[in-house]
Amino acid sequence: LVGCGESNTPAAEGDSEGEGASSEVAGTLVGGGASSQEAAMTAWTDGFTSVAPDAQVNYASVGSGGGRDGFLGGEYDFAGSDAAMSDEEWESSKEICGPEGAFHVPSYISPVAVAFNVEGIDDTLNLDADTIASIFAGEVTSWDDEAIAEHNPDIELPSTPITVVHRADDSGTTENFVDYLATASDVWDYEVSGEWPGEIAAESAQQTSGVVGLTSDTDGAITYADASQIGDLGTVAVQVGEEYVEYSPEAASQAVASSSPVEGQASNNMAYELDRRTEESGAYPVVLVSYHIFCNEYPDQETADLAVAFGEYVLSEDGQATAEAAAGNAPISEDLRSGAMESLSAITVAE
Amino acid sequence: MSKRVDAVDLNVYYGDFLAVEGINMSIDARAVTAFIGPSGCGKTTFLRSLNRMHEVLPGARVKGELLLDGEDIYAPGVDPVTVRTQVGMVFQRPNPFPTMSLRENVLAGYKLNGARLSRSESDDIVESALSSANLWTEVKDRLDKPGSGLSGGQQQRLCIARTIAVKPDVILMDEPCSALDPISTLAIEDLIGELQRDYTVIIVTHNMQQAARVSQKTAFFNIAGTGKPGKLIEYDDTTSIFNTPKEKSTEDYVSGRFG
Amino acid sequence: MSKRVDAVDLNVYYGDFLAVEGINMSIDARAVTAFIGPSGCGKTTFLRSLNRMHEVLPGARVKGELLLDGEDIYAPGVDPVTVRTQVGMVFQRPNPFPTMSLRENVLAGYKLNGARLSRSESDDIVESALSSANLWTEVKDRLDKPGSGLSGGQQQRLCIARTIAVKPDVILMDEPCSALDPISTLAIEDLIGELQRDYTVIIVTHNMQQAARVSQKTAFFNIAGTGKPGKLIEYDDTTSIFNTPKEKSTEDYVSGRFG
Amino acid sequence: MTQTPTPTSVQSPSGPPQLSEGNRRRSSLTQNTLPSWLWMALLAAAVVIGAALSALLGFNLATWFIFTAVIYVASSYFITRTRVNRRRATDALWTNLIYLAFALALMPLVSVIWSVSSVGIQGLTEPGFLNSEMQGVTGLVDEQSQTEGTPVLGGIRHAMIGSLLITLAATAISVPIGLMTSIYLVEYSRGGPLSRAITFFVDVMTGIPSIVAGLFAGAAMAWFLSVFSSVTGLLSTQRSTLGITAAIALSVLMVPVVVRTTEEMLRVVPNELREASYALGVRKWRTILKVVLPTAISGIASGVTLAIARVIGETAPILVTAGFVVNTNWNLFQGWMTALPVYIFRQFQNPTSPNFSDPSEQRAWAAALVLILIVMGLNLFARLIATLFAPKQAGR
Amino acid sequence: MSSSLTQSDKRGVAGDRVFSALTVSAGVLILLTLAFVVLFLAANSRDAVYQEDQGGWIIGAFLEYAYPLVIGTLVASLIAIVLAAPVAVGVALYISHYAPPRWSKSIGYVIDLLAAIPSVVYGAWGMSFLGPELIPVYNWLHENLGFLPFFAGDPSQTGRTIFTAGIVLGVMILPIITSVCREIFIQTPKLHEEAALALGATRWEMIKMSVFPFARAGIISGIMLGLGRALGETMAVALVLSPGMLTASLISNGNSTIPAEIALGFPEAPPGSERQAQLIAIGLVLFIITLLVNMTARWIVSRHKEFSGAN
Ligand SMILES: Nc1ncnc2c1ncn2[C@@H]1O[C@H](COP(=O)(O)OP(=O)(O)OP(=O)(O)O)[C@@H](O)[C@H]1O
Ligand SMILES: Nc1ncnc2c1ncn2[C@@H]1O[C@H](COP(=O)(O)OP(=O)(O)OP(=O)(O)O)[C@@H](O)[C@H]1O
Ligand SMILES: [Mg+2]
Ligand SMILES: [Mg+2]
Ligand SMILES: O=P([O-])([O-])[O-]
Repeated sequence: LVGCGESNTPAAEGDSEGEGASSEVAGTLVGGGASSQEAAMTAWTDGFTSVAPDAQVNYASVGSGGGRDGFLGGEYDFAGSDAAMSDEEWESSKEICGPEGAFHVPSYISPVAVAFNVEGIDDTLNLDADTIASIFAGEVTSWDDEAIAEHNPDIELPSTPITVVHRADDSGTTENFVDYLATASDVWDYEVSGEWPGEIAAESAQQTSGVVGLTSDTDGAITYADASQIGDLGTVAVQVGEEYVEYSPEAASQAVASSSPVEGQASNNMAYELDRRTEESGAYPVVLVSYHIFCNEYPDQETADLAVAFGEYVLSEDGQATAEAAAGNAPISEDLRSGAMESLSAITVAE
Repeated sequence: MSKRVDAVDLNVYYGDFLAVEGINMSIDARAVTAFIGPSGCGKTTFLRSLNRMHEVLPGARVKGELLLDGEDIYAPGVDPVTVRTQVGMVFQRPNPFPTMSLRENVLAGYKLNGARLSRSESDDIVESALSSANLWTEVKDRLDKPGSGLSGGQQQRLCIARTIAVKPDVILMDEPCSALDPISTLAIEDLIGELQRDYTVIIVTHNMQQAARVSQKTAFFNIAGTGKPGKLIEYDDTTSIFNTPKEKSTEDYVSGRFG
Repeated sequence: MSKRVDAVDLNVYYGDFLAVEGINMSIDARAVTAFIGPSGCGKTTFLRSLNRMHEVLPGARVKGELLLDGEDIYAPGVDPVTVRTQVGMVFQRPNPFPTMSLRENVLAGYKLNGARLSRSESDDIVESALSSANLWTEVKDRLDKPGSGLSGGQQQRLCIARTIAVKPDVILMDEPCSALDPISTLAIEDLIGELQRDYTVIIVTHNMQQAARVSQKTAFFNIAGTGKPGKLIEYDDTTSIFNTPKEKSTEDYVSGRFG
Repeated sequence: MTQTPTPTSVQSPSGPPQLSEGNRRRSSLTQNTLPSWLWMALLAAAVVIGAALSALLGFNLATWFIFTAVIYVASSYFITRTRVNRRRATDALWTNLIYLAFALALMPLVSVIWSVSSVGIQGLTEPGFLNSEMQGVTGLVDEQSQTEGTPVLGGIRHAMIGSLLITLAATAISVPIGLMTSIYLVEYSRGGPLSRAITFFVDVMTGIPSIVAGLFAGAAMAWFLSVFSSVTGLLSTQRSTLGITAAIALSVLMVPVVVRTTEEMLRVVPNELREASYALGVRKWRTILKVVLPTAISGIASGVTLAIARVIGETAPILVTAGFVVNTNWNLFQGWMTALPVYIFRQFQNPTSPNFSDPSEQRAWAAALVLILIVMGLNLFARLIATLFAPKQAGR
Repeated sequence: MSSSLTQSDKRGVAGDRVFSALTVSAGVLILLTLAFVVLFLAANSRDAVYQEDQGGWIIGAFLEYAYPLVIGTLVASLIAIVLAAPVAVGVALYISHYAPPRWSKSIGYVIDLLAAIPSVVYGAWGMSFLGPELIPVYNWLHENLGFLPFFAGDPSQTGRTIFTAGIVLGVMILPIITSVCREIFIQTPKLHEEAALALGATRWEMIKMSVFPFARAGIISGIMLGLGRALGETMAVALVLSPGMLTASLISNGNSTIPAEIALGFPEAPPGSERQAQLIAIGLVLFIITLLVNMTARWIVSRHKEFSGAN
């Protein structure tokens, strides 16, 4: 029923069910960006070929910045990014994407887990933003510190020293996590960026797999990572309001739902200004929204069709399920999906 | 196929060091001219300037005129390669090409220039050149072996064969027999005698008897002292030089007991 | 300070190629022995086996005994380095160290012993070695220049100076005068005459007169044909070899017109 | 009694007597010779004492090795020094140190090869590893492999082809340029400003970080394409992410290695060979091609292999210039290409299935093993060429 | 044979001209490429030192950012070169002068294998094998030599230190230096080696007298090549190191190198941002470092030009 072949206003609102739905788009769509999307992207590009047998999607995981750079330079048809474009970037996107510029659609939401490996603590640990910030800032240095114990009266805490493990590469995960620390806690006063604050001496490793690996190998280590990839590590339930919330897809979606969209860019833009201080019950505020960035206007019909078809596939129930199964990503909520589908339908071909 | 060589006010330098000064001489075609003189007096240096090999060394240069059948080889526009195809040279230290077999060494003058030779042509050239240099019988069974596995004298004869194989007009030989036994020396001297019929031959030798035997004219070079340039002291018929030299120093030198 | 050298059934090989076969000879101490013979007959090869330089070439080896004052230098446990400090050598092709100055070249062997020489001591050594080799006056002003900027004959004399500077017991010289003019040749022959008083001297020469002039004993080597090994044909007092040789081939060779 | 000395016996560790300055009289060539069993015994003792000392610190192989080496080297030095003389001791010391250097160099080699092959061989033997691509291999497939033990799917055909094409193109660009430049430096320039500038900047080029080379090549290609299409009106839709762009990036990294190694090799070709050729009336360029280059060919071949080995393992510049795809692309001038190192890196860093990463890791190690084998093959090939042209051995 | 000296074989002359023109153009091409690289770096790094909204030039801030990286880069390369150069020269000598001649080729081949290993693999090896192995060593160094500033800080418990990175770099550049040295050592004229041996030199003395002087320029070239590689190596360092701020201690975590910083930062650097410019600007800084280091090396080589090896 998804007849998005020749028309530049793709039909399929909402429920493109994937199964059996076959699209006639053909050609190669190229994209690049966040490496964290790689596993999901592998599943999507693969799944997409079963929906649109003549189409191919290539994705180079050159990093969010590199992806946006390539996208703005006309190298890629779409970008995958862990961070939303800045306003300047959006301005410059008008060069290649027409007067409306480019826009974001969320491709998935990941809770960022605060994960640890401490012999003797098997359970979830309860912590508040201030304590987490103190730990990562290197001020709390032992697992049996008073600040930790306060939140976990039932747990026998060992005296293992804390080894903080952070991302060595600049990363969207770091940016979101640090943003959380900076907004939700009162003790974190480092600059917020994808780069870990240089003033803090700690261990580090490259990419999510690196920090998770290093943490798993080191007793007393704590890190932050995309929750889908933390394996057997213990995790922290974060204090929101009066309760402690463990990460979960629903909790993450709820945190996004309670946030406000970014203003001032394209009218169909779906980037979010995340509310880290949310007090909403059941929301997990340490989240990262991963976007796909598309043009509002493509130079030719083929690319426009491909972009719409691929974007819709990613957002389809089927696409989200595939990614969840293959890469463990949290699917996005119904509301968000239908909103995003609508945004995609605004894609046109330049005259 | 032979050419006359005339040097006019020739000075030869190594950088700033004047090694040979003010040479004026006229070397006959179809004749053998011998250069004699004490070690370090500039014989090699002068010889190398005759086919523009001197300038190959960094900083080395030549002033004056050097006429090959009346044409200045140092004139602007002269291609040193042309000069060298006409003026061949055998070096003081034998230098066969280590990457080549004996056969290829002899044919080097052709092969390196990209000449296409049929198998029989090249066989002929190799045999005749090696025979002239009195090396054929010694190496004919190992023509495909590397040129560096030869004794000192064999290497020197190989280099002679290589030079005469390309039939230049003028042949320069820097002490060609220094590493040779009497038999080979005899053969080379015979060769020189033959070459002289068609070519201009110039040889440097420390062996007075040899000079006396093979050359028609002899040039005596000398050096006044260390750091001074070498000079041409006397140049005349070989018999005159050895029997009635005009200069005292020539007489002293040739009457030395050795050779 | 001189040593006798005896070869017993000595065979010298290059890989599988037997270059010198069955040498039996006894070389006197404090005497000059000359090796003569046609090019390629194995003189250099045999000479190099006398101080274990031969084995430096890949695949080269020696069979038989070589006794230095009765001790086999090829016996197991003998260190070639010790042999070479006792048996010095001047090569057929002059080989000064190109990166060293003239002065350092002469002192090269001396420095090996780690002897700390005062400036004046080393000056003395350099001067006396270079003077013996008849090179002192030519180079005394440029002792700090590299050894490669010399003429062929100068390089050869430099190598002689370098070898005698360390005062070995036995001195091997492979055609030491081949690139030298008569004056230098005279000087080197004088030097050989002097050395003989204290050392065992063995020289290879193609110059019969030279052999006759400087040596007490002469060994004639010959080769039966190409690919055949070189052999010691006759070994006797120099006067006998040149005047009353026992072998026909010796007579043919020494009566050659040249040298 | 016979003896077949080889160059190694030029200096046997057993030391004969030595002249002291004043007294040059020696009675025997072998006097004071240290018997060869001594060194065996010494080594055995060093091994035992080393083990004991290491055990004191909590035994491990590394300390054992270090103690053994130190004890053996030091004691053989002192024994030679006291029983023979200082020169011989110095010689023995350096001989030991050089052997030690060799042993030291082998250690990381063995360790790395072990790391690679212990997992890699398993991966290499998976069906179709060399022969299939990554098309269709998603996290689900890997999850199945890891949890249910089904064969690990996915292969490196596309990456091997990509790597070979890109590297060949880079070699084809940089070897002629590098070789010609070094010929200019050695044979033509006479130390003028141009040659000094080239020498100098080539040196500087050796230190360009590879990622910078990639960024530069991408930018240069994009610029070139835009200029080209605005001038000719052709190729206006061509993008700069291409195999050939990666080849250019790699060339930037390769050229300095080629220039620098070949320059050194050409410089040691004796001048007398050039002179011999000139004297035969051979033109300079022919002399260079037929005399100088063949004489130096072995070194040049090593240099080129070194350069290839240097770039064939590059990751970042290829990823940013050639992209990353899951299937084979044979065309350097159209579309994206995957190279082996990029493949390896991505498999390590972003496993196809983040939570079931064993199959990815296995593929990565196996691909690394293949890459090593490829470079070895190229190396062997270069050496073959070198020996075909190399100077015939023998001679003094 | 031509009759006149100025009339020469036209094709031959053309061949010479073409060939020499080719060589010059190859050299010029390299210079041009390099000029473009510099231009590219300079043009893209402007924002790192000039920001309108921060009051113009911000060179001070940039230097503040860059100097720890410069030091880290130099330290890692220095460790690599200090470890690798002597071993590499030793191995090259082993192959050229010590190993049984029959085996030496194969042994050279084995060492070349080290060059065949891609840097990603070195990175993975350093990170997963070497680093952990070195932890006890670092602890020991800290306990026993802790009074030295380089061993002062808390020893890393993951082994991912600048010292480990230096060792990995050392292993990586070892085959480069070895290969260049080996080829040169083999070329040492037999004549000169024999000259030394005939004077009664031991093997080591012969090497000192004949081989080293002949190979001097080559050894330095090899080392410079290795150093260039060490300075510019990206991926291995990025994987092995646990980068952080500058510390004097070599065995604690911290320190970073320029290429690693670029590789780790560039993928996420927003297009056109100051961060991106900053990363490209440190690329330029690395360029300048390489320039200075090589100037020094060339200067050392040129001091002995007169006494050169060939002829
Ligand atoms: N490459 C060089 N650089 C500087 N000076 C040199 C060079 N070659 C030779 N000389 C000097 O030039 C002078 C003449 O040398 P040349 O080689 O011409 O002598 P020669 O007459 O051939 O001597 P010999 O008979 O010993 O070969 C000598 O003083 C020598 O030291
Ligand atoms: N490196 C080598 N490899 C193989 N064969 C060699 C080698 N050097 C010399 N030969 C051969 O060994 C034989 C003896 O050579 P040698 O150098 O001893 O002759 P020679 O008597 O010194 O001659 P000359 O008077 O010409 O110097 C010759 O046939 C020669 O070709
Ligand atoms: Mg001369
Ligand atoms: Mg000889
Ligand atoms: O998505 P990342 O940039 O954190 O890998």
